[in-house]
Amino acid sequence: MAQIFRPYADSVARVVMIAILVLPFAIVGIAYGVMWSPYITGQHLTLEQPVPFSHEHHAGQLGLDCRYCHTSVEKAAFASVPPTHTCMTCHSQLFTNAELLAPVRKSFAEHMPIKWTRVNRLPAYVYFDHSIHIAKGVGCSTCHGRVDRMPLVQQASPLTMAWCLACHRDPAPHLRPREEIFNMSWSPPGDQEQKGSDLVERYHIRIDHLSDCSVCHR
Amino acid sequence: MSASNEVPAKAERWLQPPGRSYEAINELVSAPLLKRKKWSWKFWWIAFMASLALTALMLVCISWLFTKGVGLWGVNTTNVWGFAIANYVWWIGIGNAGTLISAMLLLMRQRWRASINRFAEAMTLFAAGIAGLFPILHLGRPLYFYWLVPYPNTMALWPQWRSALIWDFWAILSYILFSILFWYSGLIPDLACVRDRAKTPGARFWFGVFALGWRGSARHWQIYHVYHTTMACLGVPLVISLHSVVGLDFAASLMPGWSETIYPPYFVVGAMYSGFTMVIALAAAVRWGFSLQALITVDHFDVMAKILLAASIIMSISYMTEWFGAWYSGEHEERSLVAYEFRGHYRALYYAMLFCNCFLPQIFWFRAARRNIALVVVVGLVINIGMWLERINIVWITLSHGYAVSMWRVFHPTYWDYLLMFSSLGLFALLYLLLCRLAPIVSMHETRRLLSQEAQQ
Amino acid sequence: MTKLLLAEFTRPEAMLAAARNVDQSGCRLADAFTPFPIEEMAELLDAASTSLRVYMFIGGLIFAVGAYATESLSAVYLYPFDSGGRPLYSWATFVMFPFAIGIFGAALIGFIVTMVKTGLPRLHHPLFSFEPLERATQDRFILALEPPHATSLEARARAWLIEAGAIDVTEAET
Amino acid sequence: MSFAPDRRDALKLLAMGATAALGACGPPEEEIVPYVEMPEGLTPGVPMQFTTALPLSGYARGALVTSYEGRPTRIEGNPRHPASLGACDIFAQAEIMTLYNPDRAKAVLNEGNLSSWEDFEKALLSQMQIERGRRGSKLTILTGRVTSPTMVRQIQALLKSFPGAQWRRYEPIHDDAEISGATMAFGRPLLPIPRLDQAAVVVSLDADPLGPGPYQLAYAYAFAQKRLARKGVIQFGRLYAVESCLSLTGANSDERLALPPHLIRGFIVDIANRLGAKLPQEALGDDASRFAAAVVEDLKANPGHGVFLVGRGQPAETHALCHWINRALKAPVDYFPPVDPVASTHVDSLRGLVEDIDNGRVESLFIIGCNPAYAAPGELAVDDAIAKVPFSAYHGLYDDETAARCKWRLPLSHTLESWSDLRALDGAVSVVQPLIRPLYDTRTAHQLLALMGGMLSASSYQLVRETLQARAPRDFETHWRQWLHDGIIQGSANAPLAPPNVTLPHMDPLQAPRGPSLTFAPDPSIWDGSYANNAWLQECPKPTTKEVWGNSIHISPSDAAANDLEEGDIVTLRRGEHSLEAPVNIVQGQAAGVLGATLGYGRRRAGAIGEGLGFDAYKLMPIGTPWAAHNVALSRTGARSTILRTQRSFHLAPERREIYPTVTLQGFTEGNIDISERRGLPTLLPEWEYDSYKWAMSIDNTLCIGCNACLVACRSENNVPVVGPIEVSMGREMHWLRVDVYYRDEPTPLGFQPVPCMHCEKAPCEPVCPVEASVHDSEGLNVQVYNRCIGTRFCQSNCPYKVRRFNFFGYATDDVYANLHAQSFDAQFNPDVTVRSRGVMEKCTYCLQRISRARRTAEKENRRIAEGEIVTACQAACPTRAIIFGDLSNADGKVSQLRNEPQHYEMLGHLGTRPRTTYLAAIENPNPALREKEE
Repeated sequence: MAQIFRPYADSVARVVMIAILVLPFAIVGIAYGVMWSPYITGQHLTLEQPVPFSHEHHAGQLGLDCRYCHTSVEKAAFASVPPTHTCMTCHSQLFTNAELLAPVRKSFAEHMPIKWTRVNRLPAYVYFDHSIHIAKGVGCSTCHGRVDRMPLVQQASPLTMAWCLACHRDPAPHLRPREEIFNMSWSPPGDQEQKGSDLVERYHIRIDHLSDCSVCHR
Repeated sequence: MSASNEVPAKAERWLQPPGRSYEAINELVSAPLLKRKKWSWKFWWIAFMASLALTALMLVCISWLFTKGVGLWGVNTTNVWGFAIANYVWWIGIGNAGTLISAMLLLMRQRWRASINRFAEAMTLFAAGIAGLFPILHLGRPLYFYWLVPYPNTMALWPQWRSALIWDFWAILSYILFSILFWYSGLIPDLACVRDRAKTPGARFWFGVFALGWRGSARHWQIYHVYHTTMACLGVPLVISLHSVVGLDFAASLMPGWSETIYPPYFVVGAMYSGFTMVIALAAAVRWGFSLQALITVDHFDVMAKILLAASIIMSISYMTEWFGAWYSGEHEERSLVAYEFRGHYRALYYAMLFCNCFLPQIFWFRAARRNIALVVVVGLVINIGMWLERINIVWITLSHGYAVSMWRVFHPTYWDYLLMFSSLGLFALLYLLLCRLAPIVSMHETRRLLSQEAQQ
Repeated sequence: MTKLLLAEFTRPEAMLAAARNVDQSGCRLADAFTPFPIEEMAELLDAASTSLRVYMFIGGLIFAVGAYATESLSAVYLYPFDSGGRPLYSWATFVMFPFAIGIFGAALIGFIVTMVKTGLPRLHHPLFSFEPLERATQDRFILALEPPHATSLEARARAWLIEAGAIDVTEAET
Repeated sequence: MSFAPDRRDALKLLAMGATAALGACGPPEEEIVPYVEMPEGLTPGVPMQFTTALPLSGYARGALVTSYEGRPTRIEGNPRHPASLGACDIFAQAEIMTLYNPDRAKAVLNEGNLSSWEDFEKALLSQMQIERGRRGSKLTILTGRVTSPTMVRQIQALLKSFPGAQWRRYEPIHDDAEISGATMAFGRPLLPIPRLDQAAVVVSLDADPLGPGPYQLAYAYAFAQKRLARKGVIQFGRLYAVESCLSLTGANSDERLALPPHLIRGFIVDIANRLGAKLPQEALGDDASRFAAAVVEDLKANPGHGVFLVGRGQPAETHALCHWINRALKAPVDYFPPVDPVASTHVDSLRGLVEDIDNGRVESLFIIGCNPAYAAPGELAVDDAIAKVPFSAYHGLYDDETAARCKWRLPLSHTLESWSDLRALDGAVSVVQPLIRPLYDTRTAHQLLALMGGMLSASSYQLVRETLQARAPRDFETHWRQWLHDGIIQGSANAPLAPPNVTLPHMDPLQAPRGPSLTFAPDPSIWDGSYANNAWLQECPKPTTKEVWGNSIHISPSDAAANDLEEGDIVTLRRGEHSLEAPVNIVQGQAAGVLGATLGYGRRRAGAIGEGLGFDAYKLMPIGTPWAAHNVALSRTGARSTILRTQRSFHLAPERREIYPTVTLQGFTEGNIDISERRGLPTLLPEWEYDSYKWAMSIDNTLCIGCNACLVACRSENNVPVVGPIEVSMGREMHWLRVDVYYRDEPTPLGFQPVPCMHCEKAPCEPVCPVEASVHDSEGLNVQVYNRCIGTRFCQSNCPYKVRRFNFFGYATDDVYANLHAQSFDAQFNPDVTVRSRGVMEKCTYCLQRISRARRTAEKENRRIAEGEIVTACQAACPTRAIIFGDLSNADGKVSQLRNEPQHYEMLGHLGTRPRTTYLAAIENPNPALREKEE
């Protein structure tokens, strides 16, 4: 009787058997990594916009308040993207012939809206409300990052459910006084832990309620 | 075969290989795998093509189901469960018998199991796999079935562990994986035997790979034997827990007719009952198809028929316990449900079930009936139909006649329901037929051992 | 390289008888190759006791405890839900998953330990080169013996084996 | 995962100011489409509410319309309006579905070919030139009932400039007999409106004040005021119903008698005689005279608080006699001058038109907003007559049967797209204001009438303002704003007239019909057929039979047995040369010898939803007695069909009465309340702490009249999809809230019971869900997380109340019945509620979006949500206020108080589910005199 297999077959067989054991766990691990990656979350991706609007210039250098354009952010669920009219309040005077602004002038003249590409995108079954977050001391930069330093705006946070929940379960480290909401350069003070829990108290934040499914889904 | 190989025959009982030699067993079992040319495969091909067609049909059913949604079936707002759940319970019942035979009979030192346990285990594997398919097909969004698994995810969510469906999912998954290990570890020495008998390099290679280099060392046999018997010990509680959990899918609810403590044991017996009938049918088929009359004898059918008889009596007692329990509970909903079983929309199915499961098997009180293989097979199949009826009755009757009177509705199956049910039999047959050509269908090392033990008697 | 004598028997009884009295041949019992397990043979080889069940028990326990911990941790701490007013921690409903997965764990660990202890998979093994072993998986009962070093003694041993019922005695090396 | 179209799609649509289609399956990147210029006062995503009024048979019901970015999504009642009082009936709510209906007439058609308003204007001008030449002698305008002061003004102006012209008006559900009866009794047409809130004894003779109709909401509210039994407060009347077919009023009565129409006349004569009328006595059975005696007894015991009502099916003299009785009883009835400006009866008006056409007296015919080619007695053959007119123009919402017979088909603007004005039954005027720009190239009736008068570019807005100028000559703008804000012009309702003198009518002896009678009634779901193409209403179960997607011949069990008929058997009904085939439905409470049919089905041109359903009962409608055809021949065809129902079991075995217990008023006052309830059972489970709000609902079975307003409200608020007849036949439906009706072995049903989700504290559905899609929140809501649901359906199988609904198919988005695959329907979705995809379970959420909105508002203001701040959609629509929602943690809240009432019970409470939705058992007030004799 001759040998059917060469000696190295033993090693191959052992590797295969170990692989059968390890592979399922490896696949889950890799999938988990992929789910957190910008490829899925869209975090830090720069999207092409019809007009290369620079938040860095408008909010950072010119110091326009967020609410100048995002008018309903304190009142409604939607922060709202400004109507073309808002752009034209200045740009009917400034850079009136700039090539970059042609789509804005076209929109205004033809009364057709500019179609921006959405940057911060939540699924349709998530009901996010800007106004309540602002009322409870969550600042713009907490989720949107330093928009005043973004030439083209990017999604600063992963916007996954786990990310939302992290703050909903323990908001104190992320809260700031209402006066600081629109302050892009706010950073947590040394005693944020204490200040944060004071704010939880002051703003009547019911943490036990915040991880209810019904808070965001309906 | 040299005459010196003969084993002296004394108390012949379960095996009658020609010349009572080990080689005869080897030849009987391995010939279909190695000497294909000598074997007539006509019936195999007919059966294979038929089951292939049915499997194709099943794929069509599943594709269309995924395209259109579970609305294709007869499920409605009240009867949200239907054929899929009944099929699932039925298949999982069949899927339990193999392990019961292998494990429980092994522990009870029922030697006759040696010649039937291998294909019973294979039956288990395939049936459990098909059973596991049905709850997934039945989901509204089958794509997300993996949410039953606790895996790290960006939603920070976990399964809901109180649900009987979670228990079920894990019981089935554990059971399938366990059965694969059990079946495969039992197969290793036989694969080695086939490897060593094989002449062609291809056969030697593939059987060699899967035999893992088994060489029959006594040291290995010792470890192997311990492993195998321990697996048998573990298999019994696993299989009982599995079908108890299936019973709990219903019993852990509060619906009349479901919320009963008898459900888990009653389901286990029901599983054994329907599973044994399937084993009988397969035994007859294998015996005939591969001319294994020497290894699977009339005595086997006799003893299995006795088991059916015992099971039918337990089932009858279970039914009566249900009726009694309903009356004794004093709950009018429970009583009304029993009345509905006998007088409601599904009464014909209920009577048919009682006939199949309780009355017909009483024929096995007669020895002549038990030793008539054709009769045992036919009665077995009827019982199996009866067991399917039992499952559909369990699902339909309670859902159709629950607490909310205004929502009482009757289930009307669509042809998609029937097609999927029948085509799943095709997949089962296909897997089985493939197995017959790829792996030894009877455990050679265990029959050899039995032969040796019989010789010593 | 160890030299082995392979003594082929057709009946397990004959092989066992020879194995019991192997001292008379002057050989040392190295192993046996049989088509089905023969418990006494293991005793003769001093391989009767094995810790496999201990491993399986521990493996099963680890799986079960892991499952139970996953349940309790996720249901009580990681994301507690009010599910139908049931308590967050409810052992009665938490036992089914660990039970099933524990048994599977035991089976899996058992398989792995079996593989490790037997050294399988061993697709290439020196003994596979020797003709008689081919029938050890079919119908022959083979004793593997370490023969005495002296050639004369080896011949005597061979004779003794034939006398004990071996139909053939061949040499093999591992 | 796709829940498309989502709220942003909807936003996009509307921000562009158009409902034109956008690519639904777009690229993975989403767009944000802002306004070019932001409309004043608008915050994106924040709904606004506007008042308007919606007509039913011409009469206004006030409405509050919710609008998102200029897109109306939801209609609720205007609390200031006398005909809605804050509630909203099914027809008004379903107008949303009509507005966005893709089958609406969208363009001008000439002889079936695409044309334009400009072409029509040209043709019209030359035709009017001809008419002007003959002083309009061959010009006829046909309308439905017109109450709009502007339209009346315009038509009268036209009639002035064309003195020979005719104005015909025909409303299919008309009140000819009522008007004639009033004229007979008082010498002039008067409109009686009973004050049900002041009536201790109400006797309804074939009348259906609680049934569908333009004043249903007001009647139901008033009725509810006399149905109140609380600890310490009992205001409870007794309602008698004598009728042929089971109506909602009959279903809610305390004592009911089923009689064929001619015996009802005999019955009222008997009553009148007992009150001293001395009319020739008519034949009446023993049961009926005993009933009459009991009624009279009761009336005499409540002087000045008894009122008689007679339905439209009874002849004029019965109405006259009813007026006589009411005067004799000093009944609480107000008499109003009729709002309808046309004096002649509807049938005469239409018959006159047909005669005119046949005699060649009509060459120019304008039909505005009515469909006589379908909705008129078959004998009149109106459709053939219309086709004979040389110049005919049809101005309507749909390309319907009448449109098909006219030369010009002109698309009419929907009320929600129009400026107009309307009057309610009592004359109160509302301004109709548009909620959205016309979706298609449509015009209002005002614009058409102006066009006929030669005004080419009239604006409805200006016309309405001109009309109403007279009501506030000074400071008009302020008033105008006030009117728009209020939805009603305060003080515009007619003052009730002093009780007029009444004459006892002469009652000719009536001959009893030999064969069965066929009675006609408006359909409870689609009214006269004008709502036939409305899927919400087609799938709205008819209150007493739970039929959907069709109608049937109702037959009494005894007649069915006599004719060997089973439910679903198709019969032929023949009257003269007209016949129809229809399935029969055996209905308890139907008078023997009477077959009942509802109108509105068998539409030949209605649109994709409405065609091919049911049978057209108008075909057999006689001209003389339009509401009953006597001596109808009935024969079996041998064919069968299935009657589609959403409820199939109507009988509660005695031991199952715990689902719907009843208490007699006597028992209630004596404290003898046995509703055999088992609740508060011990549990092994620990108590769960709810430390904030505890939402709960209380439903008073006594007050529920079964009108389905809540059911349609829920559908509209929560984006609940329509599933269509095939799915219903499979036993599937999506109503989150169902209204159950149960019967007992008497002609009266036990009653109605709205069943939303119970929000059980120990919810059986939750622990069985493997993925936490069904869980509780910290306020005790049983929430369903659609995006987590994988569709095991374990929750529904374990729900004892069976209130969960499963998307077996993609009903909301892929299914043809929900949206006809038309993009325009997407605009109807409430953007605050997820549109559910295929394969997920859904159910009542207690209008979670409203709770969430209130919670966010309150939290922003650092306060608790106030009592009554959250009103669920079903609660808002309910005309009798049977549904109360609130916070249980507030011990003084309404819900908490109702839980302490003695008749309070938990449905199936013995299962230990601890439902948050609980009930108040139905209280009945039977007449002991009638009950004693039975026993």
